[in-house]
Amino acid sequence: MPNLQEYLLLAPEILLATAGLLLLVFGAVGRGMGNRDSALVTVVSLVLTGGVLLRVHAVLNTPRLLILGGSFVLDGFSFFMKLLVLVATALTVLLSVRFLEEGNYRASEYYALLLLAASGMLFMASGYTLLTIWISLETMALASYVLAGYFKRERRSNEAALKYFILGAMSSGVLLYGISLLYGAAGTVQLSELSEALRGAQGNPLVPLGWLLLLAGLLFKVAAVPFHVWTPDVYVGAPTPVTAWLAVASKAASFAILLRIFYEGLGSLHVEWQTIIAIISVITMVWGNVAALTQDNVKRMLAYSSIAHAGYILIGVLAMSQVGLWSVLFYLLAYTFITLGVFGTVILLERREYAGETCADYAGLARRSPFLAAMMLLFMVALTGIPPTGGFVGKFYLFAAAVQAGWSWVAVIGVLTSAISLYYYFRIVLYMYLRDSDQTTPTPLQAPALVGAIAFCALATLALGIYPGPFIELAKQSLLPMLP
Amino acid sequence: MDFLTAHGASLLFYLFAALTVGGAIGVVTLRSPMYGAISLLVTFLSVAVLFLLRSAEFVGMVQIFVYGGGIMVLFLFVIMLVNLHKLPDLKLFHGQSPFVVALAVALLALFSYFFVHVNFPAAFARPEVFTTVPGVAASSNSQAVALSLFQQQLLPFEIASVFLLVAMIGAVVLGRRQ
Amino acid sequence: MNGLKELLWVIPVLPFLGALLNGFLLRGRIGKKAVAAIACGSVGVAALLGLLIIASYLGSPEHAAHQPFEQEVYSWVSSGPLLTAADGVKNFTVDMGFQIDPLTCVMLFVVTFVGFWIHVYSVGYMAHEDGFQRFFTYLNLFMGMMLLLILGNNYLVMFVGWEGVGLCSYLLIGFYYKEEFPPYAGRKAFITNRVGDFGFVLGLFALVAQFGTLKYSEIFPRVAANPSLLLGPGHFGLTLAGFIGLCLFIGAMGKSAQIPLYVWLPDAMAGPTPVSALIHAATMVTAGVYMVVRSNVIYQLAPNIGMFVAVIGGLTAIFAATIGLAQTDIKKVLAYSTVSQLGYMFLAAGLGAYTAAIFHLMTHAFFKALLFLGSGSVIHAMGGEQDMRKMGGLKKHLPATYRTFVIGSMAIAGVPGLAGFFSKDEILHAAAAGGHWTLYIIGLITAALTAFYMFRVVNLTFHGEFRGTHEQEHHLHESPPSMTVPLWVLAVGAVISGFVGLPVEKWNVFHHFLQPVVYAVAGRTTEGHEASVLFNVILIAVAVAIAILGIGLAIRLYGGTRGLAADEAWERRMPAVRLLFANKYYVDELYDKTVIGGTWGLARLLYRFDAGIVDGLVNGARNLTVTVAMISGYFDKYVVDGLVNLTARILDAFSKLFRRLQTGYVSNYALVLAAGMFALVVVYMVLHRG
Amino acid sequence: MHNVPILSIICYLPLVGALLIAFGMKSSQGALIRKVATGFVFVDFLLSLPLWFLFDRNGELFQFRESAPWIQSLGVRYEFGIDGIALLLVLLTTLLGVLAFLSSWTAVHDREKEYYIFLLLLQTGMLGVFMALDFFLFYVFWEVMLVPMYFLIGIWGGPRRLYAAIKFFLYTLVGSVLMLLGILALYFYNSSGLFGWKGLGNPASFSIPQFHQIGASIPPDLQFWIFLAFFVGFAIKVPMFPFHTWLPDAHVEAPTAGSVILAGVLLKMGTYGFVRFSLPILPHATLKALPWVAGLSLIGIIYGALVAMAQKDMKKLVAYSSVSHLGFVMLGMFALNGPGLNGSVLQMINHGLSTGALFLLVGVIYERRHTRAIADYGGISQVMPLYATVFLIITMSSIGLPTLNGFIGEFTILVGAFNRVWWWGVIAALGIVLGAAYMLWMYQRVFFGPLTNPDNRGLKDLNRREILYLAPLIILCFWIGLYPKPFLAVLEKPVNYVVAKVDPTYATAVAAAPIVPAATATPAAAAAGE
Amino acid sequence: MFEVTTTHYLVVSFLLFAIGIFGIASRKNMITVLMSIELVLNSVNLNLVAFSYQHSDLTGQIFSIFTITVAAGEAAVGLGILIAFFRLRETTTLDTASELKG
Repeated sequence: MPNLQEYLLLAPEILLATAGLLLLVFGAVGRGMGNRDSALVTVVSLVLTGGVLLRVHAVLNTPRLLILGGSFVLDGFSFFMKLLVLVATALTVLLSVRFLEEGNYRASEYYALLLLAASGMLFMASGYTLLTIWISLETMALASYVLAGYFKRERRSNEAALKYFILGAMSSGVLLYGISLLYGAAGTVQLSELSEALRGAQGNPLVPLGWLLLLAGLLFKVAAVPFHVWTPDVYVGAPTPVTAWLAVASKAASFAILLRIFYEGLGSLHVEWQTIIAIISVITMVWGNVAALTQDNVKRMLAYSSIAHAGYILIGVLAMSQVGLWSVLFYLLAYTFITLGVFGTVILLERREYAGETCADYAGLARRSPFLAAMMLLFMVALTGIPPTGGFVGKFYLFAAAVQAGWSWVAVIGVLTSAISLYYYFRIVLYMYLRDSDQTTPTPLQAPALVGAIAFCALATLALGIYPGPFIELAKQSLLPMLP
Repeated sequence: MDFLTAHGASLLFYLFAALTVGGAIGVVTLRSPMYGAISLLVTFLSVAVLFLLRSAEFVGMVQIFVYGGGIMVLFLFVIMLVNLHKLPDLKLFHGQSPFVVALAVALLALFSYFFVHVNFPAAFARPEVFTTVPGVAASSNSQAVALSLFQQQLLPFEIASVFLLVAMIGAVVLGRRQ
Repeated sequence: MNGLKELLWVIPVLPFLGALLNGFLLRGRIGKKAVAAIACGSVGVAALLGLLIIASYLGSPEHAAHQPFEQEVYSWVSSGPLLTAADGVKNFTVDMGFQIDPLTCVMLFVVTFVGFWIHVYSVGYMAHEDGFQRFFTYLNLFMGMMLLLILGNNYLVMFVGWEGVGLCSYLLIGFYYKEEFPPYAGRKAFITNRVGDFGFVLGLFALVAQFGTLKYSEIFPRVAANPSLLLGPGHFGLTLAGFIGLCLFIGAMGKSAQIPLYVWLPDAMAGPTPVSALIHAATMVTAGVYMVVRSNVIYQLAPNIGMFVAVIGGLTAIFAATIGLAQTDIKKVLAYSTVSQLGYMFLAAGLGAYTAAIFHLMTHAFFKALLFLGSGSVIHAMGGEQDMRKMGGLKKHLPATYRTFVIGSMAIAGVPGLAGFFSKDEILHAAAAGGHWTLYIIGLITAALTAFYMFRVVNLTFHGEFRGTHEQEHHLHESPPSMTVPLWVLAVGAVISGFVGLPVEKWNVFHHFLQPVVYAVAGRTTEGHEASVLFNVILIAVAVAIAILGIGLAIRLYGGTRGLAADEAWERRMPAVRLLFANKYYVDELYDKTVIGGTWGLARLLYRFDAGIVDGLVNGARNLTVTVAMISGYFDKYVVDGLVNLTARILDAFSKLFRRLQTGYVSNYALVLAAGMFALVVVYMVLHRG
Repeated sequence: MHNVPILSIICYLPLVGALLIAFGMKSSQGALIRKVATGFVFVDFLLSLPLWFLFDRNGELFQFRESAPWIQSLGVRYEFGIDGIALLLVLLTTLLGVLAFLSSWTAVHDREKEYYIFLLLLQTGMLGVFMALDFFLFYVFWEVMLVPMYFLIGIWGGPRRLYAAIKFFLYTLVGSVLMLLGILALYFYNSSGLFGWKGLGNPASFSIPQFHQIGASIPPDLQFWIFLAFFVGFAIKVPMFPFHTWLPDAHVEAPTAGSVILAGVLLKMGTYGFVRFSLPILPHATLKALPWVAGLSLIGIIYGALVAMAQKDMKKLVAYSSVSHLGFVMLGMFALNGPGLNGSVLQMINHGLSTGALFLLVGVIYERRHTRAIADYGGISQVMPLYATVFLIITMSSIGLPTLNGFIGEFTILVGAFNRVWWWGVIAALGIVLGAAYMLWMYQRVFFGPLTNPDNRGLKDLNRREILYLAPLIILCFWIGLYPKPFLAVLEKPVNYVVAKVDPTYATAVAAAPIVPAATATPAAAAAGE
Repeated sequence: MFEVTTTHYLVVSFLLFAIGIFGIASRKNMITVLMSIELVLNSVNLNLVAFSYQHSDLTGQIFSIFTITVAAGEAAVGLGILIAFFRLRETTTLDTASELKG
């Protein structure tokens, strides 16, 4: 019978889930809660969770603690990931407020789903058996299907949900099939035992088939080519805040389990999966960036850009070294702020009925609202990976990992494609600064929450670029036991 | 007769395996979703039997209840709800289905290439593992499962509750009329 | 007195100061008088100072020891370690340094003296032109550069002056910039010179690569003592000395208008006449000769190149002379004559008669400047008219000009006792004494032709009837004293300057004076074949005869009032004698038919050749370059850049393709997923299962 | 003096100005912004002057050093410091900055606020590049600079500005990102080693002096790759022959100030990169690459000159002349001997002065007539005598006429080149002839001949402000031409240092300058460790 | 030969899996597609149970229970989406949902 202290260590997850539940209840009883109130509650609960999380990791006296029969792990890695998820979700909430008002959909369920999904992500970050990981992944996934289709009266939102659901279910089927095969080969789903068993089970054909299918499922979640097909459509169709959240939180969580499983569970096979991931990463970078070149719809362009960035992050993954791990974490952090900032700006510009999505809508923004233009400029610069922004340091770190690990050729593709990316990122800049628009009405900056979020993201982006030291240190707290 | 007693289990397996696959084929080929649902039910039930044959009584039962009961009913409801009288007059398969068949066959070949290279020792199962619980006399598979579920796999169980909550909300949010 | 030579550096500075004042500080603020004062003053002072310094040098121990007096003003270029062939890695430095030695003395005297008087002359000549101040700015600038050229104690300073005078000639030729032609001529001059300089700098590079220095006193004595330093292999299969000599001479070709780079000089006459006198007769164009003589050590070590120089010189001399015959433009005649005389000098230098070359350089400076200024005075009087066919009989209108011009012509023609006689004779003597009879003959013919065409000019211009328009005739007038005085001064120079180099060995002051400049290279005998007095006398006699012949012929054909008027007069007075003279004249007709006609024909031919082909070649070269330029322009635009844009287009195409693959049908996507899964497995098998 | 972070002050003063303008002023008050911005760069220039006097010609290689930990976990430090080469380039930057700003007063009226903000940012970026002694820091500045330049071309440029801007940006970015990989390889080789190569195990750092020290010990094959990476980055910036096509577009489309800075300073970053990094850090590779680089430079010299000759647009002509001139710079540099290197660095300055001046001059007449087509002019010297004179002087300086700066640079470069491989000198010298040809041809077509075009009759000659910003350039041209000693004296130590590092021939002969001990990286920078 | 080994189960489950994939990718009717998804999940269950028997380890069975749970949840949400879809489009044919593309 597991003792209760161990459950105390789950406090953050539990707190978050409970908050979601309460939100649901209060939203249901009587007139229910207004949009702002629920948003407030959500943010507060997220902040609280963050506090609890910090506390929990403060009381830990060991860098790595395995509890609940080895199904749940507490370490620097999970800690970082959880913080990332919480921050991302909180910012997403801020992004959502105005959007929901315009869409006038019930808010409480929306936030409840966000919170529950977030708790699922927390579990993903800490899950240590394939079972745990998978079930929490499904939690997140299911919530995101619903959120994608949350604006159910919008045909596009519904279509997005449909596509996301069918393809997601299929991919999770594949993933599950892979897990089952691994189980068949190893007879266990617990990662440390798994890696032990696999070291014995060399040459068992179930193993490669298993991790290949598993990998396919995960690549779907992180939107890597060729499993990216859902991304553009879903990103465009889903409500923009949800898109942002998908692009950031769900991607980050998926990368978390990718790293966890492949570094810890399948570390012994790294020679095999590194090459595969290298190929995938190259294809992804090229495809994403090239496809983005001719997109006029900003959200779609951003979708492809997020595909491309998945490719970049994979560079760090395939390095299979601590540096690689840290670089991935740092990059995810920087990428979170940048992407949320971008989508925030998009939301701010978005009129009802999905106006403000094409590049043309950005024409002359520099005159209409210099602030927004400057923000967008900053984020675009960061996405391109030009100093002094977090985007640069992140890419720098990733490529460093690759070069050190001897994957320079992948890094070369990476830098070249990131040069290509300049073209489409700066097309927006070009519209904002170099083109004049017919309409000169200054864009009103109502929605303080949203503006605040954007500003925060901008500051964070700069901070990560100018003084990244502390954040890198934070990333370095996470060490995964892996083979050389 | 002794043949039957000797190989009864095997025969059952072959029978229900056939049913399973047959049902599955029915699902994807039958025009009317109603019939599709029926054959899906066939698959479910025969899979349950296959479970039993691998000494997974509890799972088998769950399979029958949840699938045969819950999910199937859900499907039927929906089918009723959106009564598809104008289904028959549109194409059944997507234009690309030949490719899909080809791909499926290719996958089949590929996977079987892997599978034939595994040599599983003839089932050496120690059935008692599935039925015995330390310290409990006359225990059953259910107890064993329960024990394992509530001790080793408690965490996933909890998470599953969150999952179901999400599913509920989702269904409500999406299904509810404004 | 002795310390005066420390002021050497002041000499070039003075004209620069003048240029600075006229060009910038006082630009447009002062009247013409002041401008003239500044310009002439600066040069005049420089000239005086020059004389004093020469004096002080002659009295100095350096001169006694046959050493140049050197002066480092400041360290100019110090450009770090360099691996030299002669002595390993050393720091390549060049000083802004000056030196004075006999050669410099001569050049200094010539340049400042002639320069000063031409300045004076210009005051009158340019009095009515606008751009007066600009003109004198350029002129002073030129003087400064020229002085740098001759005073420098290393090749780089010489090169500065070298290019500087080029610039000034560019500016002065293009002085009338509002017209089309002068700027063109100026650019032609500059670029042709650049082509020469290209050779020059290559020579310098080779020297640096060898010695890591460009200082005369660090190169010549060493080489003279140890010739092997330059006898190593150079490039183009020449010895090092050969290569360097050739490169330097290419530079000289450009600057001193030798075949094939002489084409710019005739065009250069587009500039104001004083410019032609100063730059394109007296000073700049002789820089090449100066440089060759200065580098005599190198040429002594490369006899084959020396001979090449001599041959080019000889060819140029005769070639230009024959062309001179056919000119009707008075300045063109002088221009070709200049080319021809320069050829003479190179002939001498190439044969190792360095002192002779310089001697001729000096005398030529006097009489050619004189002639140009005279022609300038004529043109001035004619209101800009340069065509001799429109002149004639100017003698009575311009007495002073006439007299001085005749003196100049006699001098260049080599009339005994005048400057040209001695210098030319020395050159011919060198050729003959060296046994180079072909060159000697060429020299003789040139001499004859020179005498002939000069007196043709004299006659056509000053004698006979005036053939110009009436209003021209009306305001024909002698030039102001500011112009005639210089004429007289130079005339005096043209008469006496020859006596410093009497043809008798031991009285040849000039020769002995310059001798220290010509290094005695170890293991080589310099010029000075001992020749018997008789031999010398014969040579002189021949030369004189040639000169007289030419002059006589000219007077015969153009003399008097050339034409029927004279004949009729004769017939009325004494018909009997007429036959006699007529018979005599058959000879003349014979001459006319054969010699003259032939020469004329040749002359015309050659002129056409020059105007058409050689010049054409040069222009052709330019056109070619421009075409090549155009082509590379297109290449850049469409190929180099095209590749870049092509890449862009390819990416674009792919992007569109990818978009089309995103069909929007879930089923397709599902298929893609499945296929992706399949592909993943296949790739894995390919990679790891063989 | 060394306790005052003078370099940082100089570097960030423009940034401060930019912030001040960005947040303190309204777009409407253009005049004020103009004055404030110019004031800032002018003060910056004044501040940079003391460097010239305080710089100890015989002191250690890098002076005015500032050092502070920045990203400890990566061993990145905030390191500033300049040697003679950087000193000259910094001064050039601050000077040209002032002139560029002055020249913009009348040229730019549209969106002045942004214009001056970007110009100031650019200034900071450029200064940072020359001052940085930490490779990471260097790279940051190197890239930061691109953005403002992009806007300067893209917003205030000519008709095809959008194309030119993105082309400029893309080209340089491609180059620099590849360079980044080279930097990383160096970094890991110095510290923990990278796949296939065992590292030296030094504390992880990006310190440039540190890299200089380990340079010789880098295995040749690794050197080759790093050199390649650097080469692409720098060669595009220079630009060398096949990579030059961004230059004409950028130059032609950019506003005057942009062109001035582009030609005057930005191009120097490529050459500076070579002399600061490629040569001393990768001697083996440099020697191996010698013929190729020299070949490209020679092609660049001739090719640039020929193409320039074919141009009908003054600015384009000057742009291509830059290709030719920078060919000289590269050639001299890769002559790898004293004269070559000295000349090449000096020529960087000269090119900055003369080409900068040329662009200013073209800008002057462009403001009056709004055309740059040579054909539209002719006989200008009749209406603008002073302008003509100045233009002539600059032309002469650009075609390397003695007593002007261009000559010193070109001559020494040629001496060096000839000394390395004699026919390099021969071909390059041909370039000089061509240079005279196209420059004088343009000069004649613009200034001489009859004043045909009636529009040109009313042209005003230079006004006070224009004289003010042209005068210093002319003075400098003469100064360097007549008395280059002070500049060469500043260069002596660094040049000898580089020469000694890269070419063993000179290593013995030249007493290599004392290498400043690399900044001690913090232990935390075991970073790249495992 | 009659002996039923894990391989047999693998084969069956894989057939199921393949058929499921086929159904998802080639049926136009959304309901059928949802059913096919269930097929895939069932195939996984077969694997799990078979392997758990193979290893005499309960985890497989537990896992399959979770799978069933998840299947139920997904079915619920999926059908929810379907209903919303039907409300918007009055059909359950997938191809009608192709506004988002390119």
